[in-house]
Amino acid sequence: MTLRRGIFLSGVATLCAWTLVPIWLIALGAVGGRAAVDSWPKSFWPGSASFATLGSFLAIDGVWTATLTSLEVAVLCMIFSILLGAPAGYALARYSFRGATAYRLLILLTRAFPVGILALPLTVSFIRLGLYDTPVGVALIHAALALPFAVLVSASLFQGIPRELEEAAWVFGCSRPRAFLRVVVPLALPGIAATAIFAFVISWNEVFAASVLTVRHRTLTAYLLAVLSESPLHVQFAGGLMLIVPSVVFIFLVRKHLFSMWGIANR
Amino acid sequence: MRKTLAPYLLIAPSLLFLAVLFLVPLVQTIRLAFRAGQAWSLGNFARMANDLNFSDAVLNTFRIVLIVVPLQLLLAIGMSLMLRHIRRGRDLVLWIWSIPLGISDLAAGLVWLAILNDRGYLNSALFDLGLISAPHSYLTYETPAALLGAIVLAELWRATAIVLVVLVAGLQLVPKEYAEAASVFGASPWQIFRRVTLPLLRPSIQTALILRTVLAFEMFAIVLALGGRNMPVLVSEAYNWQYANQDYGVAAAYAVVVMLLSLAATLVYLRVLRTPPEQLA
Amino acid sequence: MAEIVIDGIRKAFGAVVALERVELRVADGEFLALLGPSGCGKTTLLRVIAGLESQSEGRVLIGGRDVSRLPPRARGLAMVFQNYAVFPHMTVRDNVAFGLRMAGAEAARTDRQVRRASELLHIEPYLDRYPSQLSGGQRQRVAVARALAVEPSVLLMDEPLSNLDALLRLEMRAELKSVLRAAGTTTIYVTHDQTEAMGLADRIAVLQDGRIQQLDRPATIYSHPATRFVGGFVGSPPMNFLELAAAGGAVRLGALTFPAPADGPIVLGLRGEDIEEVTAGAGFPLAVLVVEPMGSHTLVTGQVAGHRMRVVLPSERLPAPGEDIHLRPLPGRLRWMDAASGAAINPPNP
Amino acid sequence: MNRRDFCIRSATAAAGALLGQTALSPAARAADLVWLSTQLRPIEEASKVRQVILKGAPVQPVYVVDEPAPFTVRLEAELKTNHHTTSLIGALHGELQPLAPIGGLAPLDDLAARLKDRGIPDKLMALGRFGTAHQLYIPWMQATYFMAANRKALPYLPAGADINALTYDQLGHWAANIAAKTGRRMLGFPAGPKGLMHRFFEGFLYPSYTGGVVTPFRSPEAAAMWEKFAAMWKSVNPNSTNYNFMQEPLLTGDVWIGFDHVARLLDALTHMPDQFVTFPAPAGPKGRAYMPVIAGLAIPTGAPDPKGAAALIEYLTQPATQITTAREVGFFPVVNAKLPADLSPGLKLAVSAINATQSAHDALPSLLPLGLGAKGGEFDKVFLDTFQLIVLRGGKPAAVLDRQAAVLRKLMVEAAAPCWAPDAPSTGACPVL
Repeated sequence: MTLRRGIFLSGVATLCAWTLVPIWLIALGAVGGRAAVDSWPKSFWPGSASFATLGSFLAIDGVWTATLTSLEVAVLCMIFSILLGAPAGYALARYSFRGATAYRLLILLTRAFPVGILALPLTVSFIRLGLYDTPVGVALIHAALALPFAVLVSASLFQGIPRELEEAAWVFGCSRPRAFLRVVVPLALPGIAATAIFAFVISWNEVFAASVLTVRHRTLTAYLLAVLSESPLHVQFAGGLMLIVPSVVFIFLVRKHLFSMWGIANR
Repeated sequence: MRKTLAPYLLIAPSLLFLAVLFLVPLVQTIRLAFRAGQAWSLGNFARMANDLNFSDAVLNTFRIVLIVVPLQLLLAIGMSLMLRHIRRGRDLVLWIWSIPLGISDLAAGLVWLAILNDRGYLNSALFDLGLISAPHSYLTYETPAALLGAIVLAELWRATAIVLVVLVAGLQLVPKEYAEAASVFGASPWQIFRRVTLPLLRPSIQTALILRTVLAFEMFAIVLALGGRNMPVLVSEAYNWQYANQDYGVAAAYAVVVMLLSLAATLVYLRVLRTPPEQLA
Repeated sequence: MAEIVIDGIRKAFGAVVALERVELRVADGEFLALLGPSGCGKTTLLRVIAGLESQSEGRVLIGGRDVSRLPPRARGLAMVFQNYAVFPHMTVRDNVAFGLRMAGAEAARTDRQVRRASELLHIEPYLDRYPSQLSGGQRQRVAVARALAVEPSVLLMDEPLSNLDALLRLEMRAELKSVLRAAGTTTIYVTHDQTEAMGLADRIAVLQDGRIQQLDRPATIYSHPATRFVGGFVGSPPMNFLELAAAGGAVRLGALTFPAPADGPIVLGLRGEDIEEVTAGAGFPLAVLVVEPMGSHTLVTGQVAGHRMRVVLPSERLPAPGEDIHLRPLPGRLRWMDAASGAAINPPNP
Repeated sequence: MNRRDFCIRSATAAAGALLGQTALSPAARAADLVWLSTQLRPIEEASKVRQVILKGAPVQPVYVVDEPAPFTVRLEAELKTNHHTTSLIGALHGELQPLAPIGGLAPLDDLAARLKDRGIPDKLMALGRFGTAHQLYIPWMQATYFMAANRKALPYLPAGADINALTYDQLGHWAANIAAKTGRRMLGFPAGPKGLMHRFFEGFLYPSYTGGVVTPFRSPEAAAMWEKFAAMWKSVNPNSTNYNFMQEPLLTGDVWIGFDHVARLLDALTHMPDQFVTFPAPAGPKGRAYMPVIAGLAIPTGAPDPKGAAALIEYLTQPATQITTAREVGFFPVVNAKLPADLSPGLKLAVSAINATQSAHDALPSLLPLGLGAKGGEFDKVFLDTFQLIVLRGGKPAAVLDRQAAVLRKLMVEAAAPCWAPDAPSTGACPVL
């Protein structure tokens, strides 16, 4: 029994290491600078740990701008997908209406397509509309990626809030919008926030559409793909670490909601 | 009257949005793929199919999807079952295991490049252990199997988390009583898993597989980071045609192929893994 | 003050008709129970009155005012929900004060009425807690207090006790009755539990398939069910029904002959306690199948003339299964029903 | 920051972006002079432009880089939509050329007159007129490709080989020698996704063996050349298809002999000047082909700030700026500017290789592809695909060349690009024989 427990626990530990060690290693590559990247064999501990590489990476022209663009795009994507998705989720959760099934199907259909690729033809119309190479343009296509998710998750969130709570508010003197604001919003807020952060992560990581739809106002991911591939390895590793750190933080922020979100988004 | 209109008003913005940013580009992609100049034509597809990388890209894409997706499913099922038995620190383990969820495929590619390049950490570890005397190459055109293995590793590392999260969420919806009932009636742990847990988890597995397969068809930054041009896949070719060759028609043809494959995979999963309505809890 | 008139309310969900032209008048200060099995339309009727559901036809009048087209907030009523619907993100105090605040009541009045309602329901110690820190019974009290705090002229209650365990339910029932009597609020109370309806209500409306089958005082509903359905739904054990054939104005059962109101097939309704045991040959025989000693009485299930029948005997009487016992109905307790329609034939005695 | 503030800010950001400006990213405020360049693109070079070369410029432009294909598309789009954001462009001769016939380049005759004293050779200035009466670009800087070798490789040089007059056969023997003696393949090419391998084929290998690029694409000489190159590839480090810049593997010692653009070798040379020797690319039967790289500065028609752009061109062609450019990024002056004697040893290595290349007795200049415009990417792809099919996948050269020739022919017709040197001049699209 204790042997089995030991095997079990070492399995868990191995899987944790499997996740964490690669991150540790790229962090080593990122802070070690050119000397560490060129060295052989490599040390698994930061010998001359300096954040100079990371610092000089941030000092490189364009990186900071791209980071800001990424933030801007991700925040816009977050806003678009929640503003558009939450009402639709509410409709799915609270009303039974003709076309609800068709709508759900459309939402599911978008999941079956690699939406990023749809950015290809958008280049032309975006140039015409003046959206090409703007953060809004990229945020729009990212919102299209995040929207189905936002709709389904918010629908399940609203479903999880008993209809009776809203009805009680109506009975006790609230109009529909007021009941929504006083009762539904406060209860759904943590989940909606988690959904928003997830939309943020989707946008932060998306590279294909962002690369295709921008030239100068690259998001960090697209910038790294296009420009850093012409750079030495240690700079690339610094870029990789830069991409990973926010993800780790975001997942930490939404960890409580991750599972309830996906749990119901299943159906 | 107002009451019946309300839901439509609520879904209208998202519907409009999806129409403009999903349906229109979808139609445009298909149109772009089938046009040459002003006429309808299969020229782009002929060009795509005649390209030297096309068959490789198709094969590589399928190889990656067919290896990665089942492995991920197995790994994620194993991890989600392990989670059930962790007594202390379950939340911490869960968080660690779901970190890759937020990591982009480009970043994952760079992570594994740091490990697998000639002077990388894998070779260093092997050297420290005395297993090799000089760096070994894994990512060259001469070592396609190792390169494929590297991509599979990186994908396993990055994208198993999403399967895990979907499955764990699904497991939470399966009441423990079912498994308890099965064990009372004498089922072994394996039998419980095989006969009770797995069937009840079917909707979650379906979701996870659809999600993962579609995303696996879409993957390209990881391949680009690790293999450069050594291992073309469908989307990296679409990217090349769009970006380096500036031929939107051929890029669109690739996009159509990827979409058809994704759609086909989704339909297969929906059909094969459907839960008969009479079995719904 | 607030009489409620339900005037020809009809409600259909697509092709499914939930309420079939219901007519109902609830007097000011009256406590009316809507009783029926699940799916009979009682909750739908309550929700139509509250304005949470729109009627397909008909009108709802409260205090002489037609509220049919008004949203719930404008109808001047309060409601207790089945799952209480106590807002989880507000303290008990905020919950109880919710209606008053929505109505824009001044602070002093809000305080006063919140205090009164919480005293009435003994929840003052919990006023600053959140609902998740309360037990089911306490939450239920909060829900009632929230409804009473607005001092409504009309109170609607939707199975408010169904989520409580048996003991708590009994306790809350008595408390509700005294609180509501004191408040003098016109109350409509939806329940599927006939003992709750019997114990609480001034009058009971029994619903089946979207129609009111009988509307009367509890005792009358019990003793003179208007239909075979009402007899079978109200009372524990339910009324026994024997399908018999009448000829020449009489029906024979064992050694007994009863005068029948009509000839041909007819249903005899008989409550299990409206019976006395007699010697063999003086009544009809009941072949005992199951004996359940209940403490206060003994419940005997047996077979008579091909029909299952449940009777109540004194607690010291414990017949053995397989034994025949002999029974005779108490005088004046026979109820006759039409075999085809199930409607009572002899008009109830006033 | 409270929520309302945040909402207002995001809304402003959205509105600003909708108007075609970016609220948060300072890269393209309307008032700024945008300088779009296809050269000095890698992140470190671009930083040097911004931080060193432009220090002391009369106008501080926004320096933006773009790859050649999107660069062309972008400028054509700006011209078509008459919505101009770019005031100054810096690109290779071949990348500027497609813009000339469509009126995309503003005449710079006055400016050219003002710059007379810079001493830009007439031959170079003439290139900037594209055969018209007007000066359409001002030469900016020049460069080429050459080879660098680690001194450790020198002992393995085949007997009788002069490193400054190497032939491809000798290079092959050299690499094979090293492979045989050390067991490691130490010759390297920049054949990675961002490498400039296609320039090796277009400007070095093909003309050296066939005397042309397009016309003799599928000639027997070409087939023989590929056969030899495939044989040589057996001694090439297999990581070559991942190398984008040869300075990296040269520095780490993964590769001893490498070919690349001067700007992509310079890092290795300046870091370890004592470790490396530099020499011209090898010669083939038709001569020692090399690709001179001329980059020019031009002002697009309708530029928002032509005055500022002209001032910048004047600044960038000053001898001092040209020397700084050479020091920092390894592109050499087009003006009469004596490189100072205190040049760093690394730069000296580069200069000597370039001089040796240009002054070789068998030198055969081979221009960058001309007149392909947006098809430039596909032109490069023809050569890379051919390389992949024959060298990496072992295809029969004759068959592969037949197939690829068809692709190339179609492309040349579509682009209607006439031949460029060393191919014989053509009327109409350059033929593939």
